[in-house]
Amino acid sequence: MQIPDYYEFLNQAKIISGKKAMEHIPFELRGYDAQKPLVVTSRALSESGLIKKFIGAFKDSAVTLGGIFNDVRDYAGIGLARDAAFLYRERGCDSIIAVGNGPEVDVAKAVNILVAEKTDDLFKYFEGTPLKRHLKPLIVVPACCSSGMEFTNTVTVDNRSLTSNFLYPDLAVLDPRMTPAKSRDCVAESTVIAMAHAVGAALTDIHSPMIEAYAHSALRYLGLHMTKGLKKPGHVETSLALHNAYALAALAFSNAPAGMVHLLAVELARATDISAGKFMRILLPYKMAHMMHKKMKIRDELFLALAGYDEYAATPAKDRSRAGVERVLALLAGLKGMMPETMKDLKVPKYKLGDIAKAASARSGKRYSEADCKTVLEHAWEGRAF
Amino acid sequence: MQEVIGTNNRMLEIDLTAKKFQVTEVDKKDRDLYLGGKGLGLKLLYDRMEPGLDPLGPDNMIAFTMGILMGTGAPCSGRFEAITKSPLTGAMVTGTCGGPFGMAVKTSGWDAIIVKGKCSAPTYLYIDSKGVQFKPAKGIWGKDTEAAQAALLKEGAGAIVIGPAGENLVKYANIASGHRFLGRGGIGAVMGSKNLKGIVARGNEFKIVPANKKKFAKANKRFFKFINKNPITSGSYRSFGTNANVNLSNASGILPVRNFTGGSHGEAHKISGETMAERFHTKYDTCKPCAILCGHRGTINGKEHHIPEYETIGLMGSNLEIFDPAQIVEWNELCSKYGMDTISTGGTLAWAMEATEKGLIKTNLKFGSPSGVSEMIRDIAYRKGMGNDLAEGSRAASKKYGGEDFAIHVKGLEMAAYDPRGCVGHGLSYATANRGACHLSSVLFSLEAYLGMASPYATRWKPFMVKFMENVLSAVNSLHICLFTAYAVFLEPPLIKLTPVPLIKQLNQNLSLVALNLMDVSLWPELWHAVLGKTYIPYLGMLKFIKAGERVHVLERYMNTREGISRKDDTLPRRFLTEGRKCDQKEHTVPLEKMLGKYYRLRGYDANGIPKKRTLKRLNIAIQ
Amino acid sequence: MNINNYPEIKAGKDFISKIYVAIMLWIVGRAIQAASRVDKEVKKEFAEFPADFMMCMSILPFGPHMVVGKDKNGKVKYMGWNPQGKKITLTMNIKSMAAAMQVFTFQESTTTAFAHDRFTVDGDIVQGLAVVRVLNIVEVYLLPKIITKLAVKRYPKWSEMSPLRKWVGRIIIYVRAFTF
Amino acid sequence: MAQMITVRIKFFSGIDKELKLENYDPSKGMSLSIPSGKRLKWALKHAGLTDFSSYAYFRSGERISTWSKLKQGDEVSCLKPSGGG
Repeated sequence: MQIPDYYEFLNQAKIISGKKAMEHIPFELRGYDAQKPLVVTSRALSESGLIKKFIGAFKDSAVTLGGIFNDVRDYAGIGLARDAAFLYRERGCDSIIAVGNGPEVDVAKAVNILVAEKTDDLFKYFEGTPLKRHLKPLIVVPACCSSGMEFTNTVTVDNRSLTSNFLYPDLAVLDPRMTPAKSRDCVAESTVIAMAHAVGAALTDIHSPMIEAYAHSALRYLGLHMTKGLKKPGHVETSLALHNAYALAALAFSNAPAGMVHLLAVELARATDISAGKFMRILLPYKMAHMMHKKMKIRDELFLALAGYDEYAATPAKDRSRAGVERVLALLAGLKGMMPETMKDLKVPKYKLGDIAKAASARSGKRYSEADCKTVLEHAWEGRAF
Repeated sequence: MQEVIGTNNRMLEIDLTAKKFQVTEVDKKDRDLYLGGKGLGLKLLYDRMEPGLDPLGPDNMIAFTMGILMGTGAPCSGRFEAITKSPLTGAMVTGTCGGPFGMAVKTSGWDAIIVKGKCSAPTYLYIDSKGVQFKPAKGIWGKDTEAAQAALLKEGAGAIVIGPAGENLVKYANIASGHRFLGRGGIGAVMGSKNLKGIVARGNEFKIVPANKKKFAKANKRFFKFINKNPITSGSYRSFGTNANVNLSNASGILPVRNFTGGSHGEAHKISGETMAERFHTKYDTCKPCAILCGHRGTINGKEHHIPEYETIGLMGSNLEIFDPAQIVEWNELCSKYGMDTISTGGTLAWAMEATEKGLIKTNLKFGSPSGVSEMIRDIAYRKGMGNDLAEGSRAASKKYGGEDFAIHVKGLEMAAYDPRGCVGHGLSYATANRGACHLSSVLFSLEAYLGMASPYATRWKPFMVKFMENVLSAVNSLHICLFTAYAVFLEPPLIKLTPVPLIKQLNQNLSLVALNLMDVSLWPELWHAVLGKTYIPYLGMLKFIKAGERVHVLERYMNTREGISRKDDTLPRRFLTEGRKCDQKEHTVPLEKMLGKYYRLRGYDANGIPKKRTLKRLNIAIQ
Repeated sequence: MNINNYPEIKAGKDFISKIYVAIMLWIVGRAIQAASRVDKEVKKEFAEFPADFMMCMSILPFGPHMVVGKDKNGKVKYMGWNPQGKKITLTMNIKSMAAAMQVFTFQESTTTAFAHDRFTVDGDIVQGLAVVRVLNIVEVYLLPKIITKLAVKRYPKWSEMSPLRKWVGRIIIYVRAFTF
Repeated sequence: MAQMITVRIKFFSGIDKELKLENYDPSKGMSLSIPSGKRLKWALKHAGLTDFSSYAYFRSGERISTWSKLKQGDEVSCLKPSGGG
């Protein structure tokens, strides 16, 4: 472990994980002296019966649910946030519970800003006015899959994102009744996103033991449980372990600068309406191959996390970084058949790669040069090795 | 004046980069399988273009096809087709236009023109029976469509030109020919990207004579009789033009109001065809030749203007909550001069107004007030300020600024002026139409909402009806003949004429398979076989004609899936899947998922919407 | 936006668990009172508590309660189920009805329940741990071995609690607990 | 005497000219008071229309036929059918 240079790390969220975790929400709400939460969830979840289980967890408690806003689909728009905020004010709620992943949590965070700051213009915070004080209590209950952004301090509404330390959820509840996934694709996508975030955090240039610790345990959980989770998406214990990995990866990712894989995947997803997870699965191997090609240092901890101590001790020191990369590729190979390997399979038109690279490198604040982004994209497009 | 019997199958392939052209022959098998017009154009591009290329790059090609009915005297046969890969949707787009250019090219002896490559400097093409001349367009580059058109028409009978919008690669720029337009999908931008200002054809060098004159005359006479008897083509269209639909859409609650939130509006009658006919004492101003005469011209505060079509009135009028016809005529004039598709412009402006209302973007556009609209149209055409983003279309603009849930488009093409929540079958047709949210893919809203021949909210037989109508209309677009003749051909044969409408509705509701197959659409194939001199077998000929339509539709779908289109794109804007219309207490939404799976099975697509190998083989489409 | 599409939802009631937990609390309360007379280890534990010791175990937020404490002359008594009007020195709350069910259906032993944060203790933690030890012993007496093995961290071997003492104690406690 | 209900009928596509209605306001239409339970056909005859079959009738967004019953406060639009496009 090197001597840590300057770093900052914040994890605002209290995490409750395990059997009957949701039943603790009323107690935690008493801690924030809130008794009437607004629940934001998606139409699919409320139809799948998970919301019935969620409501059952409030039996014999002093909590009345101010309303179940279940209009969120797969896009977080300002219209939805305004409707939910109107419901929040109408019912006089005092806290927000987001049940689900990605868009639901984004709408919940947007509602939190609207009601806490008592405003209707959300986008002035996106254009510079800072969030100054703590918002209303926000509880996140992930379900089935995860977009990796639930626990982070970023909110993405109408394709615009805002990062602020007041946007961390106050409480994250991982309950084995909610975590089992319905389909293998959804597990594949969530694990790939977590893997990309964790590897991105582990290999960042700034060295921080905190990020190291989170990324390490995220990778260890993924290494142990990913293959089983893909075979049996409904398996309760594995899905709970994987959800812990998603949480760890998200927290490591939100404290580290965004990796190139994440930036490119978000831009590609916006240009082609295909989910970002699929692009991360395609781009990750080529990003690492690109780093090896440019002789950038890949820390041995990657191999240590994925392989475990005895294998780590058995391999000679100079091969450990390459072995780490191979172990990641081996894990990704487990996704054969579930996710396309090259962008050609996804039929992404080649002429669009130019401006995607430009947008991604601009968003990374020039940490990644446009040329690097373009080369990784081109290699990923044709599936050509370095 | 030489004579052409039937069709001479001559084609011009123009390479703009090398400034060379080549005369080739239309393959007999293609003519038989794909008829002409839209079908032939798609097949020509299918053989020459490989997928994944940049629509605004030099490798993209435009195919102009004339169809075999043109010049023969058949009713409403003055329209030509253009096919290319659309910069707006990234998929194939086919458009039709009734301007004089088609007739001029056909009477110059050409059945189809294919343009590829890119000119180094702005040029325009001069076409006559001998071939093509490349002429510098420095003088007319930057001019609006009317001025450019006037300059080109000195050299030939018909011309197409692009306006400043096409030159600035506005994604929904259109092509003008006379006062008619090749509107949708941004074909003008493709010509702009090739530095091609326009094409003029000398015309009047050949006379087109049908091979079997006697049979052709008989069928033609029956066609004219049907058109002049049908209440729609001879009644409401001839007197009020397509704007006869404004009151009908308003009454049936499918008129787009305030970016498709409301279905009807109290003041809608102010912009209806009837009011405009009275106020502007309209005269005919149509494609030539036309038997229906639906286009109109009127004097508006002293000057002669073309009366806008229903789509323009819907999208730039009620959709922006503007109910002053003179104002809409002015905007329609602006869009025509700059060469921009009024449907996409109206849809994008409506999105911009709602985005401003919700704080996503800063513009002075507001629903109900015309302030700032003309300036914004100019900014879009010259890509200035916010106009530069709006010129990319409402999909790209909503991706950049957010508001995707109220960007009303499918696959990037802005939606036409019919709210699918009032005719759910047409909602399915919007989702599965090959070029995007197009109302002409299967004109189901007229069966469901206008004519009451199917119940608007039922979903049971709708996938079958959409497929049947898509096949027939694709075949009609491959003749080519104007789609409005469909009302005469469908509704006039004795079988349909005599059964009362409610009975047809019950039939369509429960036995749609039987009802639709009883439709006698033999008039079109009869004309086709008469012109080419082939023998027409009464019932089998019609089935072969409809199968050709299916082949054309599935080929276009197959070409689109190679560009990445799949089930994820066959959807509707979230507004139609989640919210009800303001004018509808029961708040109906479009139950798309219930119909899409069945539609794919009927079409022979797999679960992801890709045509199966078996289907392609059955329709003998060669797999590349 | 029609807010009646999103109705307010009151918290449901789960009567069966409530009654079951109330009965278990009553039995354990009475058993503690009986054990404090019969078992010398329990007597030793209670001896160290101050004179005004009054413990209340309840399920949040308004679940059943159990009050046990020393009365005027220092004897441990089960003070009924209503904490009002009594000066409580030690409160042990179980966070939710579901957590209580976990403990009282022996899916989690009391010590694992503590480790899983099911309890909150207001007052002197030493007394709290002593009460847990008392609970373990009482459970050994009350329940057959196969169940108690789940509930207790380590089932006492014969050397610590001879079978004679266990059976005699068990009979007396049952008699005392269920006779008023 | 049967209980009277008021119904409003709006005529479009030039029908009001054919019926030679004076100062007809298209946005408000023509209001009739007819006995309740009467069908649309009766009301149209009352308004002076003769041949019913060639027109389309709409009530609150849905197409109705000439023999459907009228209720209090109904607003029926009556116009010539058209195609679309």
